[in-house]
Amino acid sequence: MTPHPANPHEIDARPLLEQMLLIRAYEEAIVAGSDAGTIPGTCTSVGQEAAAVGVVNALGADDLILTNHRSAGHLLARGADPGRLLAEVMGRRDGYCKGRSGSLHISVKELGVVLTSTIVGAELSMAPGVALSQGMLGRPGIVACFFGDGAACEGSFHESLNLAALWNLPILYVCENNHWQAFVHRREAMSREHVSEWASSYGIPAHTVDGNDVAAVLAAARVAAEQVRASRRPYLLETWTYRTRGHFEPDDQSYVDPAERAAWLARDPIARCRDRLLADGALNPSQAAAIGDRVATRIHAARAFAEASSYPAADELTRDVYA
Amino acid sequence: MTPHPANPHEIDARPLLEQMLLIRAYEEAIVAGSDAGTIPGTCTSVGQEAAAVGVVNALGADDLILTNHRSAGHLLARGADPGRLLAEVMGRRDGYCKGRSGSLHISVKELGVVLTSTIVGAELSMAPGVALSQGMLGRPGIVACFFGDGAACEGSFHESLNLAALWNLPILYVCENNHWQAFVHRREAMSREHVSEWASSYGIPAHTVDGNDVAAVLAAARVAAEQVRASRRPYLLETWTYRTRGHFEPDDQSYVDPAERAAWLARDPIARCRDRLLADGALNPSQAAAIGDRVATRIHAARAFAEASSYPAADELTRDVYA
Amino acid sequence: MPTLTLYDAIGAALTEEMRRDRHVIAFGEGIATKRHDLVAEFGALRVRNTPLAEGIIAGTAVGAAASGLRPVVDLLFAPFLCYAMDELVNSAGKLRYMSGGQFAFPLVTLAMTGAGWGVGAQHNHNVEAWFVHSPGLKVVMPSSPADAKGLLKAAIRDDNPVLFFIDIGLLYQPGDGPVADEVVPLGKAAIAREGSDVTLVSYGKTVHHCRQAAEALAAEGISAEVIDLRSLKPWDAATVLASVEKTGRLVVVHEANRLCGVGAEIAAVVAEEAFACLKAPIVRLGGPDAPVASSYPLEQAFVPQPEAIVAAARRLCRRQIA
Amino acid sequence: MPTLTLYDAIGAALTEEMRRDRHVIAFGEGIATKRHDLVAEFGALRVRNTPLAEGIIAGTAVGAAASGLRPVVDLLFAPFLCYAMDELVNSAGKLRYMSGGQFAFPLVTLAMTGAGWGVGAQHNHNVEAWFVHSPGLKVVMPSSPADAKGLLKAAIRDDNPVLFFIDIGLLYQPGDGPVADEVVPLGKAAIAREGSDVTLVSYGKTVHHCRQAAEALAAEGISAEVIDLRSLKPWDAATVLASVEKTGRLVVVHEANRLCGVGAEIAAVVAEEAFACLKAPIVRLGGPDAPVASSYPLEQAFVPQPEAIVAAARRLCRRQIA
Ligand SMILES: Cc1ncc(C[n+]2csc(CCOP(=O)(O)OP(=O)(O)O)c2C)c(N)n1
Ligand SMILES: Cc1ncc(C[n+]2csc(CCOP(=O)(O)OP(=O)(O)O)c2C)c(N)n1
Ligand SMILES: [Mg+2]
Ligand SMILES: [Mg+2]
Repeated sequence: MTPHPANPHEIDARPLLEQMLLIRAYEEAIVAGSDAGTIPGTCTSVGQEAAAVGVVNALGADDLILTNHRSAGHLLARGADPGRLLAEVMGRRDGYCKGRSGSLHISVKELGVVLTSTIVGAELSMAPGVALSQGMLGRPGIVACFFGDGAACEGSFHESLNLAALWNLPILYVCENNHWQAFVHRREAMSREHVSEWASSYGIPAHTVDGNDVAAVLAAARVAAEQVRASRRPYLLETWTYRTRGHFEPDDQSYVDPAERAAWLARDPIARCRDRLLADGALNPSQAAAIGDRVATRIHAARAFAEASSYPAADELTRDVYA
Repeated sequence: MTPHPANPHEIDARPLLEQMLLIRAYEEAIVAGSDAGTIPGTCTSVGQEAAAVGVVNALGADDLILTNHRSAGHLLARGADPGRLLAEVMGRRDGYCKGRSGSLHISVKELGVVLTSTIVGAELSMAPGVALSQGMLGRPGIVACFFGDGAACEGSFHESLNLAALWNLPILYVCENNHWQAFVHRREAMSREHVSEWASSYGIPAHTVDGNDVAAVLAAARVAAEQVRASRRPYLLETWTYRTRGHFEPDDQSYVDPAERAAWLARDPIARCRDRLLADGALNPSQAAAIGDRVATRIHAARAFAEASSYPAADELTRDVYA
Repeated sequence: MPTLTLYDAIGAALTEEMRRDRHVIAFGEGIATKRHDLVAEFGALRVRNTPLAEGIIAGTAVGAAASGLRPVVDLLFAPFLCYAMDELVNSAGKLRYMSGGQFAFPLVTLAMTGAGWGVGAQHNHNVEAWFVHSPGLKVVMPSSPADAKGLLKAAIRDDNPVLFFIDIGLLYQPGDGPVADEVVPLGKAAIAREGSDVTLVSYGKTVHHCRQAAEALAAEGISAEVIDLRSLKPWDAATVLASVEKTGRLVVVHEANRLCGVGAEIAAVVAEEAFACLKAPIVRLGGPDAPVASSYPLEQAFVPQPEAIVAAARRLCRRQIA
Repeated sequence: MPTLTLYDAIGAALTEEMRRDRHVIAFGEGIATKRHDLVAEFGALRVRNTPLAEGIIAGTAVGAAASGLRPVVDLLFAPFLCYAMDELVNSAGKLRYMSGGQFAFPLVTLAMTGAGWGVGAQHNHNVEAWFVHSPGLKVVMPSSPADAKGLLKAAIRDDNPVLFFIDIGLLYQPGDGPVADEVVPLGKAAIAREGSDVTLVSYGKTVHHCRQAAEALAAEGISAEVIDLRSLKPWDAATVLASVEKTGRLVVVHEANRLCGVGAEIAAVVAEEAFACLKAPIVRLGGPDAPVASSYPLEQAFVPQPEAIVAAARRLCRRQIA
């Protein structure tokens, strides 16, 4: 019995649209700041918002998330405060990690976003342990582990999936296959098209979903999460999407095939979602504008908050190294 | 066009039997010496001789071999001198590695046995580079990479197979699935029964053969090697076999299921080969006895040679560290 | 007092700590096979065999430690830590600090190393200095069963990742039995022998070489103080400095490569903080910059032996400062 | 002389060496994307992008090096070397010795590290001491574009595995253009400034901090000699010892964690071999035992700054030995 609709047509996509817009606006603010030299560059997830929002909205409050360097979508969809995130990106003391992380490894334990690492593949190596604790300590939540197609090329992918299958660990592996591994196209790096093809050989059920269709992602993620919850076994969901900005700001993307990028820009997840809602009559233009305003206000406030936050004091240099 | 018969029934197994007997006698000499305290313990391949002999005899002189800690079969089948091997095991200066290796990482470059490592999985990480050189330097030989079911659990397995498939590297991956990973049964370590199941997901052709039937192994390895040679692409051959002695001498095997072991002992590759040859009339008892004598003589001489060899001088401590 | 080996001492520490705290778990390649008494007492979930994959063993320990368990993982031999460096260094060592203190990593990694079994450089490579150099990690290396037990108990109770190195050469040598439940605090050296003319600092098997050297020196009328560091990080600078302030002479001895080894750190700290007391150059005896050969005589020659320690100490004590 | 950055210098060295020797190849995560001029000149087989998997990149380099090629691999940032430790340490560093000299491993590993980009401890971790401690490996870390070019050329021509560390903070700072084809031999330090009162030894970006400190000290009447190690293994002990014999005072400076860092080795060697010349304690300035924070002020505070070097040198020069 699925508590939520797993049929994309029954999903109310309006809150999802708002989350996606928040992510987009947040990352555009960072890009603008980075161009202006006031905010450090980041790995944005522009173009991938549906993949993050769809999956995170399929998770419950007890579930835990591991993510990586490209995490804005996961964090914001999970309810992180954009002000504290921006403060973190800017290295300020009110950031979620006291400014020590910067953008690449933001964890927010209070939201269940744990052990974020920018070492590609590290989320895969740590997820089994988190899932093991959930089981051994009798906690109900499952573990969602977000990683990229690049991470799937690291040995930790193999070791993690083998162990999770063997030990029956409740892990929802979510591969955001965005076609890029920094400056290398997945075609230059993977012997296979889909990461889901690799999962099957461990006996792990796997599915690839259109990662630019937020309702489809949410529906697929609900099915996947329910299966993990019920079976206490792993599942791999691959969200097929595209990184439409560069790897790390700034990036002129001179190495990107313009035709491929254009085709994906035409499938922008936010535009698709909004257009569908407008066409279905589930959203009218003034409601859409109101969402836009809310988002803009939040990002504005977030920037003000982050800018007002001071840098860590010098004695933070060696605090929290040891417990 | 296959230059050798790929049909097991057309294979002359007599030289293969002799090689297997040599390996067995060599390892039994080590076990006896180890029990007596005169030879250091080793990882024997007792019970797995057919897997080694079958594959090595399918290779040509130009082909290169990477192997691991359980290498006596590969080395002897390739023509290594048991005296120099034993000297190496005993840490003597006439060993193939001047006594510095001991039993666990014997390379014999002159025979094309390169870069042996006892780090489980290291042969998998180095094989692509050796194959790359073969291709870029215009050398004809393929690369045979021997590894265990345990090595297949290391991340290097995944990274190696993905790269070999992607870069079209002429590697014959040979997994000797002997059911054991030191003191852990493969069932406790692998989400799948067969390593060949993992290979398929890289688009690498794979096959599992009865590793205790030397003619079957040779036939399968010829097919596999020809395919690598012709396609210049990887292939994975899994030899299904069993480690009938312990992991490392001495080992009381108290952790081994006696029924499983007994079933495999009943399938001893040497007995099977000899019995079949005798039954077929391809070998008569006096020929069989003559083989046994030749083998015993060689091992006897080998022991004498190794014992006569002295230990390395103290100035060897730091020689050959840097080129 | 019962006699037991270092191997037994580790088993005893595990048993006591697993009894004391149900969050302590142990896994690794063959630990359930080799320590079946633990499986019998604590069950197949708390004591597990794993696939042959050091990275995921360590990574799983890191994830479990951050979320409520206290894992002890057996990674067998120190060179195999090479496959677990990301998990130990980049995850366990850094994610507490980098997350602003949100996580702690109470985990222990066991690894054997050192001469004794003739297994060569891919099993025998003393890399403890790597982890001393890396932030967020603690490092211990005992020289006796009693210390092994007490340090392992402390390591399991510590909220930080601890690398626990076991000297192969000492593993099956019987020693005094440790007292049940005795904890040896991390960061505290032991004065293995008191002396007044020269300080010999070491850890692991070379502590015994230092003791032997001290006896030989005593016969020559030279009184050597022997310090067993036990913990390499944090290391007990106060005890070493106090000794050097007394003796004015220091020989640091270990099996690991001299270059950037733990001995370099000790020598450097003494050269900075006890400079005024030094009556002679600081001498380090360590392994050469070479992999360890399997061949028995070469393996032994790799390790600083008592004779070399005696010679170094004698040289220092005979020397007058210009 | 043309002006070029360290990034350009590396490109120039690669170009010249690939022209000179057809066995030189380069691969890594994005090297063909970022250095498309190399692809254009040498083709897509000699300059290649790879999967995102440091272990197999390094392992492939090891295998290729042992069988006739001379690979240069770009592993991007030093902490990612954690995924390649087995290949670098256990294979490249040991298999020559362990095989009785049957193989050589002419390969170069590039990795960036150090403060400058605010990317935090998983990109910025100075681990060069690990490789100095490990046998069979050479280690370099230049402080200028000219040295980077000359050292990379030497590294490519060397028959041993060389770890080539690039200080992020220096990568895009323009410098004097190196002379075409000039090779800077491995193991030779440079005297960046002559002086007579105190020796400042460093490498990478802190060499520049030492130069600045030396200028400030000169204004106070203290003459500091600045030595740029350039090679960390082998390191040029002769040059350092000769300098300390002259000055009698030593400050070693680096960004890496002090504990068991390269500075510890230098201090220890000097405390042993130049003890009689020392007029004051040996001082080490290094990074704290902490991961590096991303936050700009903390990242900067991690690195020994000129003021601290000045203060240390001043203290040593004012001090009289009791
Ligand atoms: C072990 C490691 N290697 C390389 C990098 C540098 N790097 C950061 S992100 C990235 C690309 C990751 O690709 P993927 O896993 O597909 O995630 P994406 O960035 O596309 O979201 C690379 C190479 C790293 N951080 N860690
Ligand atoms: C990285 C690494 N981990 C662990 C070991 C210890 N060890 C040596 S052989 C072995 C078992 C290897 O199993 P498998 O790959 O199946 O080969 P087999 O011994 O069965 O031939 C183990 C665990 C090692 N040598 N290297
Ligand atoms: Mg990607
Ligand atoms: Mg096996």
